[in-house]
Amino acid sequence: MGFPLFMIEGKDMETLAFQGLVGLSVSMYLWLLAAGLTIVFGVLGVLNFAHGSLFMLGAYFAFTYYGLWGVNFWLAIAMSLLSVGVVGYFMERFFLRHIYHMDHAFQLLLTFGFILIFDDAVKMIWGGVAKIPPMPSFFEGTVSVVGRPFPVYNLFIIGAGVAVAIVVWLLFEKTWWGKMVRASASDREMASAIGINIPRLFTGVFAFGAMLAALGGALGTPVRVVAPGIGSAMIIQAFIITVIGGLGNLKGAFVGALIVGTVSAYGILLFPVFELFLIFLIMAVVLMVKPQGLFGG
Amino acid sequence: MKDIIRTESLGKYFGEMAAVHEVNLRLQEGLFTSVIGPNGAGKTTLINLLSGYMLPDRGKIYFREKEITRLGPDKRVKLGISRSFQVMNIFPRMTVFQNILLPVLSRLNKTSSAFSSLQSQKEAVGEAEKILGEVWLQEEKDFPAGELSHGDQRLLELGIAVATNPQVCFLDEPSSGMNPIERIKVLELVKKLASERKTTFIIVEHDMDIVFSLSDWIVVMNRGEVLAEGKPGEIRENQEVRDIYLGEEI
Amino acid sequence: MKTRLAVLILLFLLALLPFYAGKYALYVAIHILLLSIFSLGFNLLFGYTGLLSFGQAGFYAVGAYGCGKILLAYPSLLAGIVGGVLLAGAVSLLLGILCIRHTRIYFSMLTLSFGMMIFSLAWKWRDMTGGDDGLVGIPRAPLEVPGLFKINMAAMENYYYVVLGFAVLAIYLFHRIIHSPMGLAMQGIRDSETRTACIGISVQKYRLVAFTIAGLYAGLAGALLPPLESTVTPPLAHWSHSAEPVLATLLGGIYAFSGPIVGSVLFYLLKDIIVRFTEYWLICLGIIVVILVMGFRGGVVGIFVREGSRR
Amino acid sequence: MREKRKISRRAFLKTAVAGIGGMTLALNGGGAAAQEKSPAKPKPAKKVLGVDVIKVGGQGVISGAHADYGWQIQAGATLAIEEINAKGGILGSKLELKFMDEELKPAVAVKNARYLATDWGAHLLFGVDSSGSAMAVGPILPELDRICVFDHASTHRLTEELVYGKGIKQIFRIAAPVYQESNLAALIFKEFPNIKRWAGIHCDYEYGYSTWALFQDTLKKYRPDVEFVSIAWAPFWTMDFSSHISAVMAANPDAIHATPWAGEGVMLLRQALMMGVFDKIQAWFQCMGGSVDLLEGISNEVAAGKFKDKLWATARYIHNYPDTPENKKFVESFRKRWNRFPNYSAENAYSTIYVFKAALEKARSLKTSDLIKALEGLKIMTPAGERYFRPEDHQAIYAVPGGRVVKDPNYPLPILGDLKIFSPQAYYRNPPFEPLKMGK
Repeated sequence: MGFPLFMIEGKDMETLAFQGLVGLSVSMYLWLLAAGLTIVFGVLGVLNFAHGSLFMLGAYFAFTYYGLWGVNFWLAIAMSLLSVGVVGYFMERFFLRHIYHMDHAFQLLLTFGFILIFDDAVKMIWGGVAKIPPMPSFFEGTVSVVGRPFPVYNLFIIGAGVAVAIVVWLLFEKTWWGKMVRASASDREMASAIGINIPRLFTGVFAFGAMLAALGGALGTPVRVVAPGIGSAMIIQAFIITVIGGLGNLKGAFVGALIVGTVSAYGILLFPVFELFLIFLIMAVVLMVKPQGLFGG
Repeated sequence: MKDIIRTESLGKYFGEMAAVHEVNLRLQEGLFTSVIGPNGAGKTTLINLLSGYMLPDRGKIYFREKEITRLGPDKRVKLGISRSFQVMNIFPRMTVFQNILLPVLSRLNKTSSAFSSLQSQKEAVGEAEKILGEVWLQEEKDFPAGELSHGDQRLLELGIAVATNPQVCFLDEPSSGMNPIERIKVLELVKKLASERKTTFIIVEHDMDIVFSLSDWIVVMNRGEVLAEGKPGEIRENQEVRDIYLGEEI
Repeated sequence: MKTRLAVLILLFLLALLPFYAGKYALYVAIHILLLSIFSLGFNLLFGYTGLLSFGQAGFYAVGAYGCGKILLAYPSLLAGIVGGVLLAGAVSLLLGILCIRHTRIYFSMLTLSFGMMIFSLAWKWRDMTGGDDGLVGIPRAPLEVPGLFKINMAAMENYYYVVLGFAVLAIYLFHRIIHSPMGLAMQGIRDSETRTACIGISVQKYRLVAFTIAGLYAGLAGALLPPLESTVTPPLAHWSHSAEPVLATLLGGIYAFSGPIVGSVLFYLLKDIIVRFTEYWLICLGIIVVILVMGFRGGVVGIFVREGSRR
Repeated sequence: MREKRKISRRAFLKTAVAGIGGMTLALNGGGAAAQEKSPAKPKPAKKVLGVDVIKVGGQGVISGAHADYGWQIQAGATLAIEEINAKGGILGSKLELKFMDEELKPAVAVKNARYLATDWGAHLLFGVDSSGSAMAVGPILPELDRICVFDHASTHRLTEELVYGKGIKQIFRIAAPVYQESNLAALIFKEFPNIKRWAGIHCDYEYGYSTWALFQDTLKKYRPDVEFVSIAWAPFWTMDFSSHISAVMAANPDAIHATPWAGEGVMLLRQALMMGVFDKIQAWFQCMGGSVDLLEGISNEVAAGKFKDKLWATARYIHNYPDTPENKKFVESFRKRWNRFPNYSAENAYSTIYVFKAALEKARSLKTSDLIKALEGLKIMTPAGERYFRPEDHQAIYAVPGGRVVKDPNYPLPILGDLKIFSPQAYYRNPPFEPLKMGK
């Protein structure tokens, strides 16, 4: 009773299409995580290993506000974004700011240290037992896609992903703040020369990235459990996405998320045995062929 | 005299901007040559191309009539081409002595020996000591290079460049960031090394007085192209050169 | 001279360990020696060549699985260990060719993904690796050279001496390498890649050599594990295991020869002791890492010694 | 070179010394500890067992998404020890517990076992959540010369390969292994003629593989007509199951057999609800679904009847079965002590301590060999019912039912109703064992 490596046979178009849609929702969720990571790297030049931990914090805060204090769901999300934004502010202001000049290795290590700290910190505050937040009623129910039930929630996630993509694009392309950020990203000396307050700007950018991570964590709470370590479980995927797309490149991250989400969705359907392996393989191959990532360099 | 370096319509382009364009050079062995020109004239790019630090988009490079256009920097060093950098580029965490020892070991093809101690490399150690002397750094030999004064780091940079015992050596602003007295000292040292070591130096330098007093041959670049070349006298008389340097007293 | 004396004292104390230390202490000592070998190899890449690898656990696992498979098939300690090391060396050479073209973050990410590929292989290739249950019941085979000698390894004391022997050998060779011309070339690459290329040294060649040696050391540490634990499981290849030599080395100091060794001692004892008092040992470790990166990149050795703290 | 050498000399000297310091200090510490705490040489005392305190070393996962299991083990064992000590201990010796986190990492479990046995001086070992950890700890028990009662890890290989096959007699298991999730499920669902198409959503590791394989083998025996139409494997730490669910639903199964446990089980079931799975299928068998943390996690959904009584589950013990005084007393005192319901891992640990008690009183000695003799063939009444330690493979035999997950007014959290009870012999694998084939 072994399972064939490749199980395309007997998979009709509807099935493939539906799986694709599911994959899309997975992708969009991953994109929420990858976006902040990418922005922070693109502007500050720091690959934030602890980005997943900020995602986890977002989930914990959302759980506390919505699940424990019974705050309105949307308000709870907003509050958790702010809370994590503040955490991000302190992280940048008192730690990262002092290591921009350092070798990438040390930046990676510092943020790695924060993973260890955050994972245990939440365990101290919320306990080691997984928390199970209630599901807001308006997320229940399904819509029929190619004759199969597709969850409203997953539709919402797809919407949220697209919305974030648009907001981020507008923010960086159309606003004065965005222009300043891009200027400083491309040339710090020049930017500070024309009077941009780089340190404050960077703190802002990092806090913004942290809030994006928190958004992912918070929006996950209705269907996921909240437990220590969910962050470090996500971060590797986020890394793969950003590296595939080209570190620091938002378009790349978006495409990377689409690739990873879709591949894992179809992988489960078609290559049940090697799905885990597949994603790392893709990343390695991309790096081999295009060292700077699909959109990088 | 015969060419040591020759280029055919050499070109390097960054998007629209032509950093180096249609450069046909003949650098003759034994001539102390300076490359001058206003900022952004393409001097550093030219050196990067000739030393293999960058690969050209167009054209060919010959070393003693052997084509080296696509050769990597390490291969070119083996042929006898060496360089120094405008932005300080030494081994900051190694001692001054090791900074010199490494290129010497490289020239003697000893760097692949994994288990012999450095002290046991008698020949290399001897040579390194000698070079340290030539660049006036004996006292500082055991300092970590990163802790040297700017001037001494410049000397070290020079030392590293000559330690591979090159036939032709490109120096990119060897005296940048130094006061006038130091400059003269360094450039006279270069001149001395040139005569003692039978090395052909090609230097990029801003201080016109020094350039015109030291050089046997001067190449003037502007906007990526060679504007003029010739003996100091000829260049001084050249109207175009005067125009691009207008104001400055040549 | 003084150095020699200190080393001799250290060796003497280690050689007599079984006579004054308890069973568990001996077990801990073996693990510390393994971590030291693992970290030394890692630091040849990081501290001496400037490449931060997050995939060393992959090679550690290759060494461990290799040794385990051999011992299960043919119970001879030497065969197992040597086989494991060679296998790890071969794999690291192969992957090295693909990795050394990259530097900085891209190198770290590529090694991370290769390490995780090995992890998922260990997890999925169950006929070969036994899946997540791993290879079970690996014998601590006798140390024998057919026709020459045969020493029983049942007692952990005996195995301790085998590990100690390999560790001392590995550390000695490492000392030779980093003080050799090749070692200097690697440090050159770390300090300035461009400069090294422009004095006629092939950067990629020595990166590859460093990568392979690091793989061999990881493989040795890994190959020495199965006879001790009698089990090999996939988590050995997981990136979180790759982080251990990173932390140990950072703790000890990346610019000093002895950094990774001191770091391994501290790291292991620190964890072992903190764990007994609190389940929150990670946060302590995290704080230590942050402090080290912010203030003491030379690590503990660097604090002791001026040389270490040089940037 | 000279100056430089001096520097690095000093570097090496100091650090070397530091090294020795650290090493010897710690090792001596450990050594001393080992000497005085070594249970090998009993202190001169008139105690039957020769010691004032019997040291019990346990471990389980008390961190991460599965932390509740370790907590439950700890809670159950602690309760039993408090009860026993209150009654004057075992043969006059009190019990002392030390509990460690195995982090679901075999290497850590082995290290803990070694620490507990050789440094802390444990006389008896128990615990371990993950199969990998169990398979790693088992083989070193002879070297440690300790028995270990495994009360959660469920791989059949532990007893069939290591005890029955390799003859490692120090291993005992008090918890029902994967038979519970596979064979029992098969016995229940052979009675449902309309359920012909089965799909699986399983853990992408040994537990999932063997459960799914065994389930198929057994069900096929009784029901040649059933098909196994699709399978999705979920790696550890899967948090978004939507791809898995849609992948298996694509084959229009009548029922689904699933292993993801603890927090992952909760996520799987909630996401299945979201994707309208329970409108389409006739039944869902959630292995270990009778576990308290899972029941708590889906309590609201059960109360709201969202699963349409199609959710079936089992566990290695369920707080509402059997209806015996032992069980009532256990559940009550557990709730009084911890103000929560006991999980199967809690009952297993609680009973483990009482198994130790029975064995010690029978053997009147702490020697491993005596304890093994005492335990083989031991019959003992526990909250989960009477357990019998099969001499061949040291597996405890006892009956645990499966049933529908339902809400009961008498309980704050869901229970298993409509219980299907079989004699253990019916669904346990019995010696001689031949290894089971797992294509995957």
